[in-house]
Amino acid sequence: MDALAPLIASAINAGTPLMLAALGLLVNEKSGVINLGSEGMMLVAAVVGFAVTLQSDSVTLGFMAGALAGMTMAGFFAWLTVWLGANQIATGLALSLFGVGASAYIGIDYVGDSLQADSFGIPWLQDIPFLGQALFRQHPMVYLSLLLCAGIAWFLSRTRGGLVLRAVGESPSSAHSLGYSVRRIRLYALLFGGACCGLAGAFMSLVYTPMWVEDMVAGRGWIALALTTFATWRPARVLIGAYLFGGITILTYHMQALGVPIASQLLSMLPYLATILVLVLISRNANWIRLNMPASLGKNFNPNT
Amino acid sequence: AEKEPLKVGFVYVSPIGEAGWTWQQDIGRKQMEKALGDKVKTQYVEDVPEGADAERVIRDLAQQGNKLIFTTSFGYMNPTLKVARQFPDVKFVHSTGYKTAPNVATTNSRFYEARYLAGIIAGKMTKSNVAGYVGAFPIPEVLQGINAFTRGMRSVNPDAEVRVIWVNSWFDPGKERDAALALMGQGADIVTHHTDSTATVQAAEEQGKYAIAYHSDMSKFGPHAQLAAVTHHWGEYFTKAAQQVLDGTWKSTSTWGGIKDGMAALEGFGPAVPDDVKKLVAEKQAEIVAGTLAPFAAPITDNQGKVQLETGVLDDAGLNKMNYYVQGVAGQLPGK
Amino acid sequence: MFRLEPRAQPSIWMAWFSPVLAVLLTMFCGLILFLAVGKDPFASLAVFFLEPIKDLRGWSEVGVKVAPLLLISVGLAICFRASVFNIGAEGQLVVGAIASGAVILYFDDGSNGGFVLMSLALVAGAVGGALWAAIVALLRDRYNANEILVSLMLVYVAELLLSYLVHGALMDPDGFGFPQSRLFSDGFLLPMILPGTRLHLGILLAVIAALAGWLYLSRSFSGFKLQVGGMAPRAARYAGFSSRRSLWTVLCVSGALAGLAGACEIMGPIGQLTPSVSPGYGFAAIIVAFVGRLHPIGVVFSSFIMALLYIGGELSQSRLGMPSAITGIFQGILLFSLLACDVLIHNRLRRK
Amino acid sequence: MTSRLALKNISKRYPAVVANDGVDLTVQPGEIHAVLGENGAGKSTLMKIIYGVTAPDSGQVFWDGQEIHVSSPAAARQLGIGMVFQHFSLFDTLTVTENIALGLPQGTRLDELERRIADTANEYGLDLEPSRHVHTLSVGECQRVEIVRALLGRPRLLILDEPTSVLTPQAVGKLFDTLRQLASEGCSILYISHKLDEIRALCHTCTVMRGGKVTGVCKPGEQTEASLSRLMIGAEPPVVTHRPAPPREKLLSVHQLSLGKAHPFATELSNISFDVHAGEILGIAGVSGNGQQELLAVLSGEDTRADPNAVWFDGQAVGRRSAAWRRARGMAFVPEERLGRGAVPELSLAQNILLSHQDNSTIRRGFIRKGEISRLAGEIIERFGVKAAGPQAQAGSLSGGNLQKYIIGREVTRRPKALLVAQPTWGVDVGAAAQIRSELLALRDAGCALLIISEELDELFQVSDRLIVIAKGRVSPAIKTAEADLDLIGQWMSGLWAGSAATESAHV
Ligand SMILES: Nc1ncnc2c1ncn2[C@@H]1O[C@H](COP(=O)(O)OP(=O)(O)OP(=O)(O)O)[C@@H](O)[C@H]1O
Ligand SMILES: Nc1ncnc2c1ncn2[C@@H]1O[C@H](COP(=O)(O)OP(=O)(O)OP(=O)(O)O)[C@@H](O)[C@H]1O
Ligand SMILES: [Mg+2]
Ligand SMILES: [Mg+2]
Repeated sequence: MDALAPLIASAINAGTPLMLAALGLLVNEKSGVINLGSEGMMLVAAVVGFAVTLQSDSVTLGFMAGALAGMTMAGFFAWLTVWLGANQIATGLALSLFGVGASAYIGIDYVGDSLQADSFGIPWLQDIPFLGQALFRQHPMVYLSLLLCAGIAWFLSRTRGGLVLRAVGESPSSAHSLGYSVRRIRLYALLFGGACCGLAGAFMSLVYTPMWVEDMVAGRGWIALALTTFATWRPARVLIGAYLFGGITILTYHMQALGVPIASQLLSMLPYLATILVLVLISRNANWIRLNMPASLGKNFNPNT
Repeated sequence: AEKEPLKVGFVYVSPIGEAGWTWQQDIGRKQMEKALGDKVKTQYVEDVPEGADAERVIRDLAQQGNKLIFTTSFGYMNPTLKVARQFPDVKFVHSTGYKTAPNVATTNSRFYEARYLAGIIAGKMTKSNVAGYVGAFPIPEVLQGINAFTRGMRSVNPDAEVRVIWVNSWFDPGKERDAALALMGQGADIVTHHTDSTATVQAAEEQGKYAIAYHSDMSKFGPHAQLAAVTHHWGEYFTKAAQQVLDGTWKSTSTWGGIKDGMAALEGFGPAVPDDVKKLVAEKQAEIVAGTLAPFAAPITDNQGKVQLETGVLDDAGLNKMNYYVQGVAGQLPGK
Repeated sequence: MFRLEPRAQPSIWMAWFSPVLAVLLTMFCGLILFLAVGKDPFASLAVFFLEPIKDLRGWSEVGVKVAPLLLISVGLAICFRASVFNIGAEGQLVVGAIASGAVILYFDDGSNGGFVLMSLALVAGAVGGALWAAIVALLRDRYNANEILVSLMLVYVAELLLSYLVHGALMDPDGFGFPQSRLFSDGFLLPMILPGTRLHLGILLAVIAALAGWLYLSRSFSGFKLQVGGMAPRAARYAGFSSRRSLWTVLCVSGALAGLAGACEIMGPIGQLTPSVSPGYGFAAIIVAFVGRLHPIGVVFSSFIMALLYIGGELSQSRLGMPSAITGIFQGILLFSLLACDVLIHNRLRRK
Repeated sequence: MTSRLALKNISKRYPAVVANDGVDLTVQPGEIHAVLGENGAGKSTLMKIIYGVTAPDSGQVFWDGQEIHVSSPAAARQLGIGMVFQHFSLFDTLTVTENIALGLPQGTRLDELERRIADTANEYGLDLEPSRHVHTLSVGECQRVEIVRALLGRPRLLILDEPTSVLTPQAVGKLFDTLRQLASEGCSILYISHKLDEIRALCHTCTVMRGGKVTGVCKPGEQTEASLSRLMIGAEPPVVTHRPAPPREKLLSVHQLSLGKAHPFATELSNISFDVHAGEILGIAGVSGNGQQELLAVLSGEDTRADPNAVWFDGQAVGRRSAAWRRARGMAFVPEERLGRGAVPELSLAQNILLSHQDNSTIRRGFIRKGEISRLAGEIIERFGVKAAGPQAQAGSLSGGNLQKYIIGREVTRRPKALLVAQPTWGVDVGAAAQIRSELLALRDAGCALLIISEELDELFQVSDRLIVIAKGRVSPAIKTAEADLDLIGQWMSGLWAGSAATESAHV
């Protein structure tokens, strides 16, 4: 079982971008907006973060640039959907498609460049046998993402801001008549979601691979979207789901290396099949979804009509 | 009077990037340009998907007056043949395929020879006696590499074992890295890859383990990790083919060049490789060039215990059909 | 500055004009883009929009691409009209290709083929795609699972399945272990519409599908029912239109059309099963459907424009040295432009 | 004395209508001021302007004599304006406390708020359980949440937009007591209604609106209902005559129908039984949210979870039959929501025919007979005097009353054996309401069995032959309309009828 500690470590590493993006999307969706553009935002953020880090030699700047790139794209999405009332599904898809093209275009000069892969560790803790290797040698962003998860959980359940956000997601018209600016709140939520997707994308290119290649997000933006439903819009469950998905992906590699005689293609299907399975299990209870899902999800609100 | 320069077209399967298969092809293109000067004029299209689109791109290159076209990925085989039928006076060279035509030649590199040498280094350097191999797809080309590597490794270290993870993609750094990490997590202290990115080498660098790079020298990405790089080189071949077309002596051939022909090499030795190992490798390489050592000489036993070759040396047909792991590779080839 | 003011009635004129405006806007963005990278903008734009159709072969190549795009997007238009967001057409295409490829490989003895077997292969493709989409319908119907996510996950599964099969059961035994099937013999290749080009029967099937789709949506009661379900689900329940039946109908129809597109691709320009049978037609068709206003006749035009963008992107690589990513950018801009222009259907611009 | 609130020349234009056209209004401290007007007169728009939800196009607002610009509801609350909305602005999945907190300034502590809610509720006799989720509350309780939310802001002007449409007559009385108490404490009250009797009972002053304009200001005590009505609609309300008719055979019966919730916000139905006879109108009274929607869904076939034997129609057990099946055999339905349920707003009137006429006359071999549906739509438009551009006009472009006439007409022309109608005249002006009621009576006389669900007791008394009351998912015994009176029905609406299980916990 020597392999268990690296498996856990890799699972956490692989789950982190999913969690970051899914947390942002969760906040989006709590405000009633579904943004299918996560894949595109992550890609653009990945390349922008990578480029900035290459130029500046600062991973922190890279993450900030990635977040900013995500926010810019989310802001554009917000303009189209929240202000101009464009269909959220179509706009999100456009954002994803555009992101794939734009990131490839921006990234042409960066393909093949690479960052120094550093190792990290929390002093003392990293030397604990087993646990040290499994948990305490991750990139700082991994721990930040955990803080973010706790922070969002606290924000949603304990603060007035969270209350307002939930209210807007449930009934924008009521929130409007109580004097809350639905569009502005949705914009903030979307920008936050964009920033999180940006961090997730930057994590991919700065920590996870660490390099830039076309289409490197490889569907993780979509998985993150599935995770929010999976988690019935609760941050703690996003964490579980993200690590679980990461864990299954990594597990399939370990199974191969151990010589499990199943075709690798079939093993690679596992994470997707598992996602479908969990979606099915979670969604089966329509009432449960109805109580947790932001009631206005996907519906535009226009205060002037 | 000055003759019109020969127009030469290239079709690449991925963006050129900075390392990997297409990168090496493009180096070859540039070497050819340099060698032949203004006798040739080159043009390339990158990132052409294998499938229905390839045919149009190849035909477009032919229509634009290219008289020699290199189609540098396996998936272009049938489109190349189709276009070749319509342009009998244009010469085509297809990489890694097996079908030829009067105006279609094929070419490939016997990089498995270099793989065998890399295996010797790995066998000498490993402490855990486990090496990890990140493979793209279980096709003969990749299996040749795995098996040659394993045989090389076991030739100096009979206890060594090779573990394989297939990532089902030529180019997905995230997956490649995760696979390399999983291999190292299972005890491999040397990893290598038959995929296109530098992720495996980088992962090894990060984990303080060793790596054998493929396609290109990746010491930039793993200055400590890279023990050596298995590489392939096309400049000479491209130049020769273009010169033949210019001279009117070009003939459809199947060229499969190894270390001797300069089409495959083991290079980029890392600082960790001791001199005696380097010396051993040099000796073995000389034997391969001289033809006295063959990576796939009998007996070849697969890892299920079945003897695949009893006498002699595995011929090209046997290499092309390879669908087994040799002894020393852990696990079962999926689907077998 | 300008201000948007809601219209009392949506403008019918704008509904038709907005796609045109969107294409113009896309071209304008293209001009800026080319200018930014230092190319002659008008010449570059001409490469994108005129070069692909400068001769008959060009038109035929556009047609080769229109065929799968149109087939899929007609299905998606019907699907989206019913508010069922199937975004996994790519997977349905792949499974359609697998099914029809398997049928061909089973029957193909090198000399047969012909109308009956070819029809069988096409039908197998359609059935394969429909079955793959039916999984989505089943999970949505029985377990309430979100169709966007399920259909998308199934794309990855389908692609891996294809990879598995061409590495195994469907691999060419004489193909030296390379992951592709035997080449289909001529009897199984779709006849060409224009001799000497690659324009195959698929385009005809696509146009027929578009006409049938239009007739279905605008004239048939069944089509009416599912549109009511999409526009006002409560009204549909009130009227007694079964939302389950429309869910199954639209998913099976769109799956079947995507599967048919897959079959046409392998029986047309590809001629065998390979690990990649589509350069993302299933996803591009989503844009095609929206740009075509979810109207089966509208998508004829939008799939033409999309095909033009694909080929234009390719040509701009070899002619202008632009990177291949340009195609994706143009596609994204086109859809964005349309979404923005559509605002004018329900609003008018007023000077502040 | 400076007036508390004065509006001068307020105008507000929407794309289709002028909702307020030069409106003046003055409210004194401690005054209960009614704003009276029929549906669409512009009352709610005016109130939203005062509360800062909507910005006026022009005009001035004075507060204690100072001109102000109310930029948002928060600013209005800051000034001391509280509002109870016509359509509640509550959030189902949040608790009562959280809902109330959302209407109070930032920095309100939730634990402290619970205490204040209890205090205020006690002070005005409005019981509330702060920790309950709103989706578990009855409509009356929801309104209490709204009122307490407004009162917690210590308002000096309280706006109530049609607060009584969801209350039983008894609860109305209690509300009036609370309002009088508030007014006596100096709070001004703006009371919106189109019910003449209420305004005469409660209000000191009354501003009457019609078509966005003020048509008069008066002391309601000094007016008769007829004179108020003339101000409001320009005429006296038309009369509908109801002729008694002998009962005929049983056509539709519900037998011990019990049904669990379909979703968390639904009402459970328990042990419901009643019969409807041919040639009779059975009225179902009750405060909305007591199971009317669920019952109608079971009867119409939109909800087929019921026991097959729980619903009988024309001699057949139909509990599990689909809506289309029932419709094909002579049932017809008019739901309370016109847009989005009774009609699809984006489709033409002709296309909307197909929602209920689904037979050979409109469909041939699976294809729509376009000419036929246009002809039918044209007929309905003409016969029922629907104001519309023609059969091709979008349903969404019609005004509420005209669309309701069209939908009723669409169902009536099918000559159904049984017609189920919910809120037939909700949001319809007085003239159109009278026309609709006459059509329903005519249908009854032609032998149809009608079931009418309504919150308007006046209406039910006007058209029904017999009445039952629905409360908390149960129904009362039937009573002949002639033998019923307002007090009794009001009591029943709280669930208090002889033998009812809910006698202990009913104070809606
Ligand atoms: N842009 C659009 N958005 C939404 N629905 C549309 C749009 N365009 C057409 N439709 C609807 O799609 C259906 C098919 O439209 P189509 O124009 O083909 O039919 P039609 O106008 O009824 O027939 P005809 O052209 O013979 O008059 C109709 O129900 C129409 O209302
Ligand atoms: N947001 C809006 N957009 C467009 N039109 C509106 C809007 N709000 C109200 N209207 C229109 O303005 C007019 C006045 O509406 P308002 O709600 O003020 O009437 P009301 O007197 O409150 O009627 P009711 O008795 O039905 O509540 C109506 O014709 C209505 O359709
Ligand atoms: Mg038409
Ligand atoms: Mg109102």
